[in-house]
Amino acid sequence: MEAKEGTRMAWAAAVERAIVWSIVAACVAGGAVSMWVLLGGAALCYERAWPLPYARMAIELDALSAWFMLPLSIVGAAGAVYGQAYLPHKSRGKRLAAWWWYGWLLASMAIVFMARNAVLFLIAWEVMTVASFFLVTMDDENAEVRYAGCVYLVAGHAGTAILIALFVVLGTARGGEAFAAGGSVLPQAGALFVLAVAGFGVKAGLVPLHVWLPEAHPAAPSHVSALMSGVMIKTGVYGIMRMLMLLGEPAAWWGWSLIGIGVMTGVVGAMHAIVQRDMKRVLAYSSVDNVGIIMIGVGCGVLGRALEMPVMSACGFAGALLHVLHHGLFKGLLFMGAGAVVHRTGTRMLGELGGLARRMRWTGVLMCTGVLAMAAAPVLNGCVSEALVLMSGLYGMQAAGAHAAAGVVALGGLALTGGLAALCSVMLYGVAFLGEARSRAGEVAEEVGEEMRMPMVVLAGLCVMTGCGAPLTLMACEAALTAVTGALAPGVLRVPFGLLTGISSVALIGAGVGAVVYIVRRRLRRAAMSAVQPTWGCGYAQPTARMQYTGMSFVQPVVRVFGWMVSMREECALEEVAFPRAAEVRRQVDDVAVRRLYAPFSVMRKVLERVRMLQHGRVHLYLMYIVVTLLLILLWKAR
Amino acid sequence: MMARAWADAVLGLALAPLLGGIIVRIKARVAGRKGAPLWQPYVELVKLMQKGVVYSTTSTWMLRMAPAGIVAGVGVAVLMMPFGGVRGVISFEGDVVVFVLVLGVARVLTVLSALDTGSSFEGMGASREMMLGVMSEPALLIALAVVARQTERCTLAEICAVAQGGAWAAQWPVLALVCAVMGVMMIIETARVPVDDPATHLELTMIHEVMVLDHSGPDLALMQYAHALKMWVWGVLCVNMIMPKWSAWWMQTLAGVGGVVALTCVIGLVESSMARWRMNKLPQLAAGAGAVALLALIIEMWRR
Amino acid sequence: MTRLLVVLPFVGALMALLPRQAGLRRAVLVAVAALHAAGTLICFIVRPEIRAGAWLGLDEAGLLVLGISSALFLAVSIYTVVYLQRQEMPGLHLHEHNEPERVFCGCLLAFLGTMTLVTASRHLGLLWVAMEATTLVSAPLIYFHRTQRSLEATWKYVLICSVGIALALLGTVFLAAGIPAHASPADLTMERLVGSGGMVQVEWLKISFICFAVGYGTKVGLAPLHTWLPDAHSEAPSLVSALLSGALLNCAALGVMRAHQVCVAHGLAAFSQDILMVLGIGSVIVAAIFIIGQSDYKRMLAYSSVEHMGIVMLGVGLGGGAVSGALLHAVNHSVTKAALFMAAGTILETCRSKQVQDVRGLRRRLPWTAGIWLAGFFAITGTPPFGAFISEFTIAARALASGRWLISVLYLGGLAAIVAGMARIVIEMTGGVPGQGMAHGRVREPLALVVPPLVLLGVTLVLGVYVPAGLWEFLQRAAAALGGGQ
Amino acid sequence: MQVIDAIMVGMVLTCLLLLGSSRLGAYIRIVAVQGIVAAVVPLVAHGHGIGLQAAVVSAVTLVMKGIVFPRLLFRALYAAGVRREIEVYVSFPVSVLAGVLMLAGSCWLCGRLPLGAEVSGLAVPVAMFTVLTGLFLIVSRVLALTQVVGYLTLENGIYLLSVVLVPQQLFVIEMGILLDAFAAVFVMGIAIFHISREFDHIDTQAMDELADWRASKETE
Repeated sequence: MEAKEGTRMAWAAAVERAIVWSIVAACVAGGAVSMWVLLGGAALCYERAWPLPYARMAIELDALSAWFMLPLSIVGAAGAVYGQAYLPHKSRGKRLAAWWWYGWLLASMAIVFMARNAVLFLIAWEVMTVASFFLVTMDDENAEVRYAGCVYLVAGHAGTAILIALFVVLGTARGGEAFAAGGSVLPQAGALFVLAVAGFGVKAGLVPLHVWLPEAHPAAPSHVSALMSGVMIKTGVYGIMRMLMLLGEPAAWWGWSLIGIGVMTGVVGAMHAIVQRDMKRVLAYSSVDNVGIIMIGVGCGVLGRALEMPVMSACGFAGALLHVLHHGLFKGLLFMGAGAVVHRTGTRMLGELGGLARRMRWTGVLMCTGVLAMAAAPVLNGCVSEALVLMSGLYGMQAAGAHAAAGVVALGGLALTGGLAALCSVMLYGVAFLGEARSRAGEVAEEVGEEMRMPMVVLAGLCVMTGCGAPLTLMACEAALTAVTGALAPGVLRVPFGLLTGISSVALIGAGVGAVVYIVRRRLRRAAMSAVQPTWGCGYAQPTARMQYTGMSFVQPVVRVFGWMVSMREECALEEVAFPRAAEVRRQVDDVAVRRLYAPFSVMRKVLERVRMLQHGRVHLYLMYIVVTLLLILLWKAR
Repeated sequence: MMARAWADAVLGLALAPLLGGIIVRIKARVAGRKGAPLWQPYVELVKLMQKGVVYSTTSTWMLRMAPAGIVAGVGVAVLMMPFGGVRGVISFEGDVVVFVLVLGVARVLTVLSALDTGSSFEGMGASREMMLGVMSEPALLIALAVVARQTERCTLAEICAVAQGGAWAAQWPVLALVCAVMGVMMIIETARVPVDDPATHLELTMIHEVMVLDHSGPDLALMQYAHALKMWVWGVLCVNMIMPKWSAWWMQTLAGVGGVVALTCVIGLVESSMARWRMNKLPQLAAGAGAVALLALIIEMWRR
Repeated sequence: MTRLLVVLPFVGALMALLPRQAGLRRAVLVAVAALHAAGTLICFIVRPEIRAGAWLGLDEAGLLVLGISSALFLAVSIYTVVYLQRQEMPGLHLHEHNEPERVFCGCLLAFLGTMTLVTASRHLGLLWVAMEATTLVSAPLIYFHRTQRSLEATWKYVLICSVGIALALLGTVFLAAGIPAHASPADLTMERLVGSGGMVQVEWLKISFICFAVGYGTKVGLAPLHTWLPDAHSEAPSLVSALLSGALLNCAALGVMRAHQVCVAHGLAAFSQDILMVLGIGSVIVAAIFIIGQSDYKRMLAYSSVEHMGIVMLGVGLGGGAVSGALLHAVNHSVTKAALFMAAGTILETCRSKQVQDVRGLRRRLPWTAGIWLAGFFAITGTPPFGAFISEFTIAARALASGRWLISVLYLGGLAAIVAGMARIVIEMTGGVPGQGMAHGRVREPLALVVPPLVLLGVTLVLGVYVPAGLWEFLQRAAAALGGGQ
Repeated sequence: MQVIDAIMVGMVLTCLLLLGSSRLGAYIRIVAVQGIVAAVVPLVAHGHGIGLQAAVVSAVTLVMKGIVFPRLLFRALYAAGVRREIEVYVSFPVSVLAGVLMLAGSCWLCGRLPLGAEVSGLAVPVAMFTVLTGLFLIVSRVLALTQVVGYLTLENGIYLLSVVLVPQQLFVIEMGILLDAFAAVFVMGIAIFHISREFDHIDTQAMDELADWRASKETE
C-alpha cells in the first residue's frame, strides 16, 4: 500500500517535471523564433479556412507580435521553473490543474499576440481570462479570493463586450476582416479609438478600469502573479498599439487623451501602491502605475505622429515598447521575490516583516535589484524606458502652440509618477528587507531553495543586461518600433539611440567609479578593523522592533500632500484626558475608483428592487401583463 | 576640448569640499567668531578616512556599499555638468533627463542605507528626504524643459549655453523664474536652511544629517564628500544659468568658480540670517517652485 | 417515417402506464427515447420529402427543433432512471409523497410525443392543438413532488400558458379569416401560406401575427410574458426543468417562427422583425434585472432561459446572418441549459436547498458536478470556446453591422450584466467551504448523473470551435425560410 | 338574419351577466348557457343550409360546453367545498361598466377590420366582446374556479369568432380544439381539487409563494 502510494507520488512528480520542462522548452523555442523575426527575419504567417462563422485560422508573427512574445517567453519559462518549487504544498490534483491552466494561459497569450482574425483573437482573449481566473481562484477557501475572481471575471467580460463591438464595426468598415491592414482613415476612427482604449484598457488596468487588478494579482500564486502582472496586462497595451496600427493616421486628440489617461493611471496607481499594507498588493498597484508610464509613452508617440514630430513619436513609442519588456522583467522578478517571502514567512503583510535581507541573502539582493529597477536607477533597465518617455515629453514641449502643454503634462506627470514609484520601491525594500523583523514570522525566515532562486537570478541578470546594453535592446526593438511609428526619416532614430548609448555609458562609468571607490575604501589601512554595535538609539534606552518606521509612517509625509487621491479613512481613538492610557489609530484604505466611482452605483440595486416587484407572485397580474402587452403591440403596430 | 572638460571636472572634484568650509566660515564671521580655517572639511575627510568603522548589528551589505554608490552617482553628475563654457565630460542628446535620474539614484541609495540601520530617527529623515524628492523632481524637470524649449536641443550644454548666449536680454522674465526655481532646488537638494539645518543638534528636526547618523569613518567621509559634490553640481548649474559669455576658456572657468563661491557666500549669509522652517511648510516650498516653473513655461509659450 | 416518430412516444406512454414493476417501465422509457433519437437521426440523414398538402412533415426548422428535443430527451431519460431510483432510496429523497411514477413516465413520453407533433405539423391549426397539448401533458410533470409550491407553479403554468395559447388560437382564426372565402380558408398548411405569397390580406395577417407573437411568445417566455417560467422551472424536478427549458421553449419558438415565416412570405418581414426584436431585447434586459441579486439558483437558470430565448428571437428579428446564428444559439442554449439543470438537480438532492447561501464548497463535495456547474456557467454566459459565444457573436455582428446602435448597446450591456449576476452566485457555490449546519465530505456521484451533462457540454464545446459545413448550410437553409441568409 | 342577431344579443347578455353575477353556482350555469348559445351559431350562420359537418360540430360542442364542462366544474366546486360569494378585484358595477366599454371598443376595432359581406354585422363585434370579457374575468376575479370560467368564456368567444369568420371549418381541427379545451378544463379541475386540499381554499391571492421581490427582500 505504502509502496503503491510512493510509486504514484513518484509518477506524479515525474509527470509534473515533464510538463514543466516542456513548457520551458516551448517558451525558449518561442523566444528564439521571435528573436529571429525581430532581428530581420521575415514575418511568419499561417492561414487556413476554419469552419466557424466569421472565423479564419489566421496567425502572423510580425515584429510587434514578436516583441510582445519576448517577455511572455522569458517570464513564462522562469515562472514555470519557479512554480515547480512554489506549488508543492498544494494537493496533487490542484498542482496538475495549476499546470494545465498555466499552459493554457501561455498558449492563449501567444495566440492573442499573433491572431489576425477577430474571432480567433476574441476566443484566445477569453480563454486567457478564464485560464487566469482559475489560477486566481486556486485557493477559493477564503472569501476575498472568491471576490477577486468574481470581479476579475466581470471586468473581463465587460471588456470583451466592448471589444466585440470594436472588432465588428472595424471589420464591417474594412469589408469583413478587422485585421485587414487598410491605410485609409475611416470616418468612425475616433469612435473606434475610444472603444479600443476602453476595451483593452480594462485588461491593461487603466484607471479607472483597473479595479480588478489589485484584487486578482495578489490572490494568484506568485509565479502566476508574475506572469499576469508582467505580461498579461501587456496584452491590453498590445491591443491598443495594434489598433493604432490598423486605424491608420491618428488624430492629435488621441495623443492628448492617451497622455491624460496615462498620467492619471500612473499617479493614481503609484499613490495607491505606497499606501498598501500587503506586499503583493503594492506590486499590483505599481503595475498599474507602470502601465501608466507605458501609456504616456504611447500617447507621446501618437501625438508626435499626429503633429509630424518624428523624433518625439519615435522616443515615445520606443519608451513604451521597451518598458513593456523591462517592466515584465523586473515585475516578474519582484513578484517571485515576494512569493519567496510568502513561502518562507507565510505572511504578505509588510507590518509583520523586516530584516529579511539578513536571513534571505539571495532573495534580498535580487529584490534589491528589482526595486532599484522599479525606482528607475541607472545600470538597471527601469530608467532606460522612463528616460526615453521623458525625452519624448521634452521634445513634445517644443511643439507649436497649445500642443506643447501635452508635452509638459507628460513630463511633469511622468516625473511625479517616477518619484512616487521610487518612494514605493524604497518603502517596499526598506520595510520588508531592512531593519529588524517586526514579528515572529519575519524572524524564522530562511533562504529559499535553488530552483526558486534560479529564475529570479536569470531575471535579475536580464534586468542588468537590458539596463546596461540598452542600445542593443532598442536595435532588437527597431522593427517593432517602425511598425507603430510608420515609416521614419533616416536620421530620426539617431536620437533615441544616442540617448540610450549615453545612459549605458553613464551606467557603466558610474558602476566603474562605484566599484573603484568601494575597493579603495576597503583597502584603507585602518578601515579593515571594524566594530559591530547595535544601532545608536539617540540615547533611547531599549528600542524595540515595533518602533521602526512602518510603511505607512514612511510614506505619511507624501500622503499628507497627495492623500486626496486615495480614499483613506482614519479614526483615532484617543481619550481627551490629562494622561491618555491606550490610544489606537485605525486606517482604512480603499481604491478611490471603487469608493468614488463604482460605489455610487449601489443605488441601482434599490431601483432594481422596485423593478423586481414585477414578479409579484399574483397570477392575475401576470395575466394582465399578457393582455397589456397585446394591447400595446396592437396600438403600436396594427394601423 | 575633452581635455578642458576633464580639467573642469577634476577642478570640481577638488574644490567641492571647500564650499562647506566657506559657509561655516561665513556663519562664524557673521556670528562674530573667528571660525575654522577654510580647508577644515579636507582635514575632516582625511581624519575620517584614517578611522575605523562601526557597523550596526542590524545593518546589511547595503550600509557598507551605499556610500560608494552615492559618491559614484554624484561624481557622474559632476562629470555630466558643463562648466567653464565647455560641455561636460559625458554629454549627449537628452543628458538632462539622465542627470536628474542619476541624482535620483544617489538619493534612493542614501535613503536605503539610512533604513538599513532600522533606527526610527533615520527612518524619519529618510521619509522626509523621499517626500522632498517626489515634490521637487517635477519642478526641476519642467524648469529645465522650459529652457530646453528655447534651445531646440535637450543637452545640459545647450541649456547652459542659453544664458551664456546672452538670451537674458531677450527673455529675462523666463530665465529669472527658472533661476528662482533652480535656487530653491539647490537649497532643497543640498539640505540647507530654510529646508534643513545641518548644524542643529536635535535629530527630530534633521533631514540629511540624521540619515548618516550610523555612518562612521571612511563611510561617513564618503557621504560628506558626496554631499559636497552635490553642492558643487548645483552651484555650477545655477551659476551657468546667469553666467555671461567670456572670451577665453580659463577666464570662463575662473568666473565660474567665482560665481559658485559667491553663491555659497549668499547661502552662508542666508543661513546665518534665518532659521529653518517647520516641516509641513516644505511641501509648500517645493510646490511653489513647481508653480513658478509652470508660470515660466506659460510665459514662454505665450511669448512665441 | 414522420408519422412513426409522432406515434412512437404515445405508444411508449401507454406501455409505461401498464406495467407494475418499475424496472420494466424505466426500460421502456429509455428504449423509446433511444428509438426516437435514432429515428430523428435517420430523418437528418435521409430527409423524408414533404408531400404536397400533407399536414405532417419536417422542414429544416422543424427538424432542427426535433433533433434538439429528441437528443435532450435521450440524455434526460438516462438521468431520469437514476433520479427515480434515488427517489425510492430512503435516505436520499427530499419529498414524502411523489406522484405515482407510472403517471410521471407516461406523461414524460407523451410530452415527447406532443413536442414531436409540434415540430412535425405543417398545419397551423394542428400546430396549435399540439402546442396546447404540450402544456397540458407537462403540467403533471411539474407537479411531480406534491408540494404546495409545485402546485402553485403548476397552476400558474397551466393557466397562463392556456390563456396565452388561446390568444394564439385567436391568431389562427384571424389568419384563416384573412384568406378569401373562395380559397378554402381553413386549409392553413405552411406550403400554402408560404408558397403562393400574398394570399392572406395584410391587415388580418398583421393582427394574427401580433396574436401569435403574444400567444406563443407566452410559452416561449418572452418578457413580460415570461412570468410562469421561473416558477415552473424552479419547482419542477430538475430533469423536467431541463426538458421544459431545453426542448419545450424551442418548440414554442418554432410556433412564433412559423408565423414569422408567413409574414416574410407576404413581404411583411420588417413588421414582424420589429416586434420580435423588441420582445427579444426586452427579455434580455428583464432577465438581467432578475438574475442580478437572485437568491435561488434554479430561478437563476430559469431567467437565463428567458434571456437566451430573447436572444434567439432577437436574432430572428435582426434577420440576415443573425437568423442562422439564432438557430445555432437555440442548439447551444438547449444543450447547455439541460446540462446545467441536471447539475442543479444533483446539487439540490445533495444540499437540500435551492437557496444560494445554503450551498458552499461544491468543489469539495461534488467535484464532478461542480465542474459541470462551472463549465456550464462559462458556456451559458457565452465564453469561448463554448458554442454560445460564436452564436451570440453572430447576432451582435448583425446588430452592429446593420447600425442598430441602441439594440447593440442594450444587448452587449445586458449580457455583461448577466455575467456579473451569475458569476457571483456560481463562484460562491463552487468555491468556499461548507458553513456550519452544512454537511461536509465528498458525496458519491453516480455515473448516470454525470455523463449525460458532460456529453451535452461536450457538444456545445465542439460547436464552439467547429461548426460542420453541413450543419451550417442546414441552418442557412432553415434561416432562408425565416427571412435570413447572408 | 334575425336569428343570429338574436343569438348574438343573447351572448352579450350572458357576458354582462357573468360580469355582474356574484355567486359561483350561477356563474358556472351562465357560462354553460353561453356555451350552448355559441354552439347553436354554426347552424344559423352563413345562410346556406345546415351541413352535416356543421351539425356534428355544433352537437359535440353543445354536449361539451353545455353538459360536460359544467359537470367538471361543479365536481371541482363540491370537492373544494366552497359555496362563497365570488371575490373580485374589480367591483361588479365597475365590471359591468367595463363590459359596456369593451363592447364599444370591440365594435370600433371591428370597424377597422376588412370584414367580408357574408358575416352578420353584429357577430364579429360580439365575439370580440366575448373574448375581451373572458380576459377581463380571468384578470379581475380572485378564485381559481372563476378563472377557469373566464378561460371558458375566452374559448367561447374564439369559437364564435372562428365560426363567423371562417365559413367552412375543418372537422379535425375543431375536434382537436374541443379536445384540448376539455383536457384543459379537466386538468384545471384536478388542480383546483389539489389546491383546495393543500391550501384548504381556492383563493389565488394566497398563492404568491413564488415571487422574486420577496426573495430578494430576504437576502437584504
